[in-house]
Amino acid sequence: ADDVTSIAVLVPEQGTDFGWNQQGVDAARAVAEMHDLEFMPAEGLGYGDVRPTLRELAEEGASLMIAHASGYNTAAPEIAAETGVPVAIVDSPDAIQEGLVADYTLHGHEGAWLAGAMAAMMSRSGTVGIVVSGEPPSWNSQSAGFAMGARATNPDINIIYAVIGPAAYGDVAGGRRVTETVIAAGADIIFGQGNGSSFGMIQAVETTAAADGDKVWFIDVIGDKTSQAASHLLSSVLWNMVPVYSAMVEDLKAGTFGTVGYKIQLADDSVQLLKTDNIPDDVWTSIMAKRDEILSGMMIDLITDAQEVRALMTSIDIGEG
Amino acid sequence: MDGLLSEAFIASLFFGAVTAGVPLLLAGLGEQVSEKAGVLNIGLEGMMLAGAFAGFATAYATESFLAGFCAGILAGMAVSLIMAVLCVVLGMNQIVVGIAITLGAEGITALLHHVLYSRSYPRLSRVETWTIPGLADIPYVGQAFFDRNVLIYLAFALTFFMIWVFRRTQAGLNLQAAGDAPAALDAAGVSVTVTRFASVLVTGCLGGLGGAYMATVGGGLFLPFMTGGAGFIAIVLAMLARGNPLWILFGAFLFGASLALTTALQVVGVNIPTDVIQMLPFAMVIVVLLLFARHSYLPPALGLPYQRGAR
Amino acid sequence: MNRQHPLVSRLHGTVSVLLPVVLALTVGAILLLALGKDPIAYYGYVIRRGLLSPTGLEASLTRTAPLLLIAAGLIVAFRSGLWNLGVDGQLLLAAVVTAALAPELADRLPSVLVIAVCFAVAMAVGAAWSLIPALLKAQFGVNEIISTLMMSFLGVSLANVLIKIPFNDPLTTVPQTATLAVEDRLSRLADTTIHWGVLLALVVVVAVHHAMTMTALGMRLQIVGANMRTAVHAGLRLRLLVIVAFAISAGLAGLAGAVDVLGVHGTIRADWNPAYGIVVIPLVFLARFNGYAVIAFVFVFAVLVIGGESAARRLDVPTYFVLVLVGLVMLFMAITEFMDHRRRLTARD
Amino acid sequence: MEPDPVGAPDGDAALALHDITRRFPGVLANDRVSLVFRRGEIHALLGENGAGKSTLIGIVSGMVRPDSGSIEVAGAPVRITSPSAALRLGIGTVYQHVLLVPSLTVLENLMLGGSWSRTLDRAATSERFTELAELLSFRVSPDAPVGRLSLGEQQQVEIMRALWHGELVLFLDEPTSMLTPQGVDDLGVVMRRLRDHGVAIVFITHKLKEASDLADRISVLRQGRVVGEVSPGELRTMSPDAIIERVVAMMFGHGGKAEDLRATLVGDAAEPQARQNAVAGMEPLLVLRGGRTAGQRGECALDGADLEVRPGEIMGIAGVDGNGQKHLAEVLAGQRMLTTGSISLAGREIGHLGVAGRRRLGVRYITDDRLGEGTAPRHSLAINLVIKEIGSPHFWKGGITLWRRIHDHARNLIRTYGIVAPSERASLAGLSGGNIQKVLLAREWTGDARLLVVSKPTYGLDLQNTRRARDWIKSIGGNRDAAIVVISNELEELIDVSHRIAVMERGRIAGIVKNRRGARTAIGRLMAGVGDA
Ligand SMILES: Nc1ncnc2c1ncn2[C@@H]1O[C@H](COP(=O)(O)OP(=O)(O)OP(=O)(O)O)[C@@H](O)[C@H]1O
Ligand SMILES: Nc1ncnc2c1ncn2[C@@H]1O[C@H](COP(=O)(O)OP(=O)(O)OP(=O)(O)O)[C@@H](O)[C@H]1O
Ligand SMILES: [Mg+2]
Ligand SMILES: [Mg+2]
Repeated sequence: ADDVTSIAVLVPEQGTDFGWNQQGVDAARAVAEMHDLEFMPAEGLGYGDVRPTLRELAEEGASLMIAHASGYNTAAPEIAAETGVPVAIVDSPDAIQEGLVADYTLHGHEGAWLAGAMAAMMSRSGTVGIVVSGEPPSWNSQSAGFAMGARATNPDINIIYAVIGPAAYGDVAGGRRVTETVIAAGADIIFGQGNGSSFGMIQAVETTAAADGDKVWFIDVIGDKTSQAASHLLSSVLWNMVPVYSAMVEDLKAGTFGTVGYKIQLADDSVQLLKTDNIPDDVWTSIMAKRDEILSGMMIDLITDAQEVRALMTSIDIGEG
Repeated sequence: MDGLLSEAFIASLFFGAVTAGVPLLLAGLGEQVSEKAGVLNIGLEGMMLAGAFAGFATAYATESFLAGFCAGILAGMAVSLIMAVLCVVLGMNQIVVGIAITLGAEGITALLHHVLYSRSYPRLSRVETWTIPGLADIPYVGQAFFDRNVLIYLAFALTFFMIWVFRRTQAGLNLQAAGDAPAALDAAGVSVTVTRFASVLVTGCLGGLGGAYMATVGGGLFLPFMTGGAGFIAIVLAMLARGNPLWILFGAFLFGASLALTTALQVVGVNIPTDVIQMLPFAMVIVVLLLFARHSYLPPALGLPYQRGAR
Repeated sequence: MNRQHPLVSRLHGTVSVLLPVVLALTVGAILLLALGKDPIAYYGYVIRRGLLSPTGLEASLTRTAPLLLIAAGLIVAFRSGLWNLGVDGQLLLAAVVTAALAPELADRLPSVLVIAVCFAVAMAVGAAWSLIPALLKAQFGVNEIISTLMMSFLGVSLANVLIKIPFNDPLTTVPQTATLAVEDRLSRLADTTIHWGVLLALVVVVAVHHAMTMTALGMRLQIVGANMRTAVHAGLRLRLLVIVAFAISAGLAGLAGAVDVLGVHGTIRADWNPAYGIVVIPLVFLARFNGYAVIAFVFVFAVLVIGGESAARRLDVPTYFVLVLVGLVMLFMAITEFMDHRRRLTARD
Repeated sequence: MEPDPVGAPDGDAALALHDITRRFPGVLANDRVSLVFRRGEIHALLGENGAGKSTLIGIVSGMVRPDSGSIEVAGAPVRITSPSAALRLGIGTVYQHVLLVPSLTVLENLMLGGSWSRTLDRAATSERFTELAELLSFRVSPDAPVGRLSLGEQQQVEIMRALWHGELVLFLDEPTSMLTPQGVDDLGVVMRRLRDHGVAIVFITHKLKEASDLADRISVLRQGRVVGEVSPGELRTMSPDAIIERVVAMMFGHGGKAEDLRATLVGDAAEPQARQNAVAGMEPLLVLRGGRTAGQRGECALDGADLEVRPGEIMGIAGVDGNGQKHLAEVLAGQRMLTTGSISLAGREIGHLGVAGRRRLGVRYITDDRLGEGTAPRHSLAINLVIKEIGSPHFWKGGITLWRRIHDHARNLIRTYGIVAPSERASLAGLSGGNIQKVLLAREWTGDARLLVVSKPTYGLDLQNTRRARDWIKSIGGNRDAAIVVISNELEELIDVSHRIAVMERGRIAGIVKNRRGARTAIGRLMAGVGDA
């Protein structure tokens, strides 16, 4: 693994979702340019068996294969072992192998925590909502982070959590329907995580007024949808995978690949809050203050289990109300 | 806490149930027509997707939902035309053609979306509604049922129109004969081919409309595969309805309600995996089958091509 | 009852497989041009990857294993006039149980036994999941299309619940079952990446084909398929036969799941549903329930998918195009098969 | 009352066929057929099974396309491309196999074919219905779902539909095969009445007696060709026997001799009498006591039926269709279980046994629903000939099918019973009505039976085949250890073959009559529900 000539990235959907898939592909492309490597994107591979594609990329001489979906983290190491081509996988810190398998865990929970704090400050109704189109670990960690941030800022805030469906990543109609319900339940800020379905959530936010008749804000994740939703987009927990990917390439060159796990974090700005014109300056400054607290050692615990995430949310027994 | 079970919240659940139920209702009513006539229109999902894309694209371009609905209808019928020609006129296998159509439509609409919208993700404005004075103010259900888009009222009306067609018109009689004993219909001097051809077009029309609804009123934008199997659920509804549109109405809103329920339980913080709640409607159907097993009935000639004089 | 000279009919066979592919490709080519891509290049890659390159061909063949086993089951069901459209649920449940069971057994039993047990259990699970539709059909004549579809939806959800709660592997953050070590999976043929499940699948399809056309059970089932009242009149044990046909069909779907897990995946992740049924069902119809034709159709399909995805990647065509291609090929296969059948009918005697 | 058909000049040709030819895989069904059907004339179309009669009717009714030839209606050349075209031309048809929608009621079936845009006018329809029902003296309920009617009743509905619009030409393909003697007479009256209204009536029958009684003109088909005609003049002058003599000669070539067939044509009761004494006073072989069954709405179930049949005895079951005959047959065969009552064969209780179990004891059942349950029409002739013995060592070794033996077996039966078919591998659906019936008989013909239940044994069979079938039944009756139950709505047939004749009425045995002279009247009285034997 001394000379690195090319970098491949595999994503389950087309890299045009202003989210998980697009960020992955764009970052890999950027890194390829930085270290001028051949760039080998493989998009829209779905969540099935990616072994054939991995083998093929290996044959074509990929020096590094980034399997950018938690669904690929069983197949990729196997093919790495089979072909000797190093792979990077997500969400499996324990799976790393020297020179062969690296893990990068994408948890924007710190950023989500700040987003939660911001939401708690700006919510007029004292109720905020989290809408997700599935429950993969990286989203769970951010849902949890958001909830904890909000609660830390305003202890008696209501946090509503709703999953559109088991794997409703592309279910726009569902995203819209669920978000409308959450808004009706009193939420005036929506923290939305979902690839395509995010646009359904945005649609709901744009077309539904909050209980007080005023605007509902949307906080997005991973990508920057300003170009699509400037009017209602409050912020976004931006992920920047460029540092991670380029670190991989460097370690590969240095022969230290697979010895450390990679993270995205506030510290190196690989996790950021998107600053939009919709955020009042005073809010922004106090959020930045909280960011410094985190950088100077305040721990945000990482929760990835769906059940635990749900346990964090406001719940009532049906009888009440 | 009182905010959570507020009237607005309950109302929005009804609202959501109706929103989710209407496309199933439209598509289901359509499928019921062709199933009555003996054509198992497995291509419904494809017709809905075509309708969804055409409906959105047109509504977005013309800024008119009505235009969108019409486009959806046309697209659905265009797709069903393939089905009609291959399966009704030529008598080819309905399941093969239906599934091929669905796969093709999924691919094409996704490609078109990729080319046209995957950079901008355009969305529609809020859909204009017809408020029915008085009724719209009924607590809880008023908004869900009486402050909606024209198309939703239309879908309800359609249910009862269909009942009338099946019970009272020659067309209804011909449809049933085409599905139960095509040779007998033929002998009576009514062309089985024409009858079935028409029925498939009706399915395409309503399936397309249902899809258009999903993309315009429902989602407000188009995404690949956004119908997510609604077509197949509609097919099952049509089969379960045993020729009675009322059962489709019931079934469609049962599904809608169970989706709303899924959300509701989560919102009030009940902690169970969504999959469990997802099972509800299907489990219910199985129970229904177990209870009313003896009454289940499908047209004997369902899925069988008809060829005159063939023994 | 095809009385043509074997060679002639085999010729027709190949023609009716190839011609539609060509027609479909032409339509696809137009689409590609519209996308501003070079069709020749695209198809070149499809063939090179799906058929000619060793690992590509291996991938195609490996992909056929579960499809063929499902198809074998469908041949039994369809020839018996039972439209078992619930294979996805049957497969997924069996796959999940296998995936949970195999790692447990792996370090207790010799791998031969592990595989044997897993196959048996998987078939049992699949068959069990078809029991309700079978009984409803046998007892009350409830249409099985509805009941099997419902059970399939149920099965898929249930499989997810199983993965997320009882069978969840605590070591992984993603909800999935424990992983079966690569060396414990179905051994591979020579130094290829093809596991022997592919051979098993081929054998099963051929066996089923002949069982249906050349044995007493096969004829009994075909009479049931022809007309249940006739079956009663002929003194056949209708209920038993219906249940048997369902059990075989669903059992083989279950086996397909086991082979897919033990041969390829080694684990099942939540929300994974390959939905093989939607492609296998039409292919089995296209083959008119003939095992050999099924093998041909399934192989063509596999090549198309493996090659198509690769070509899409190389030319930066969205993978959606593969769907379109499959749809087209299916459609045109149907058309030619239909014409071919017509011709054979009129040219009878 | 007979008007003078010669008075009808040839200009009155309602429908003329010229050189109609139609071939099917392996058969030439119609071979240059030329015929003229005249207004005010009842034209009987005769011919052996597979002669091509139904095909010809299919052609004029738009169901089957001719390969060549031309058709004229009222002197004008026409192309009949579809049933609706035929109906528009005033051609009404009663098909050989019932073509009705089982799920619809009688009225709804009669309403089929109205214009698309219209709403249903039940009032007008039921008016016309009662009117026709009067005319034909039919007693079907207009609101009964057709699926629940007996085959006989369904045929009545078919006839009504054919007459619905008051046709110019009326084709009836074996309309009487399902009717009771009374029904046949009634139909005769109707046909004459319509004839006198100037309708051209064409009817197919295998019963030469009906033909000679009713027809003003007789044409005979053989192997798709018109082989002869009996003109009105001849029909008036010749004696019935002479007519029959000629027709038989035409139908079967010079092979057929009317003497052998006379018994079939005019039932005679002398022979049964003889056998009657032979079997008298033996222990009953078959005993059915208090038989009750559960019937679906609209169908007639058994309601305390008692029946005893002695070894070697042939028990005929008479009665109007739909009085429980079907349930009786199914109960005996094991296709339907008794709700109460008992049934024993040779002293052994068999009520609990299924079809297979009873077949092993020698129970054989020949159903009258030959397409609905008797056969698997899409499968080959060969398969249909063995479906009742799947797994038997004759044709299966260790579960493996011995196709050669099955096909040899099929070729044998085809030869022995003169089944008209392209080959043993051809699908059964292609066969003519009578030939399908031959398959059902051939299947049960060999091997020895203890209890043979036959429903409408000669339904659709031509003379010679009818003869054979009846002889066969008699012969099994001749053999001492078999009991035979023959269900038929042809009194003549029962009188020909039976020793005793039971009359069924609303699910019971209304009475049993010894088959001797005068039996006919006794049965008539029982059917009418008066007196007992
Ligand atoms: N659709 C068909 N396919 C194949 N063969 C056919 C078809 N229709 C008729 N035939 C053949 O044509 C011949 C004439 O059949 P047709 O039904 O006209 O005889 P038929 O005179 O009505 O005999 P029957 O008195 O038994 O009804 C038969 O040999 C039959 O097998
Ligand atoms: N091909 C035939 N044509 C006409 N009648 C026949 C034919 N074959 C049998 N029969 C009638 O059946 C009677 C005997 O039946 P069959 O020829 O089967 O003899 P069998 O096999 O000894 O009878 P069984 O099987 O009842 O012992 C014959 O006397 C004849 O009346
Ligand atoms: Mg006939
Ligand atoms: Mg006949």
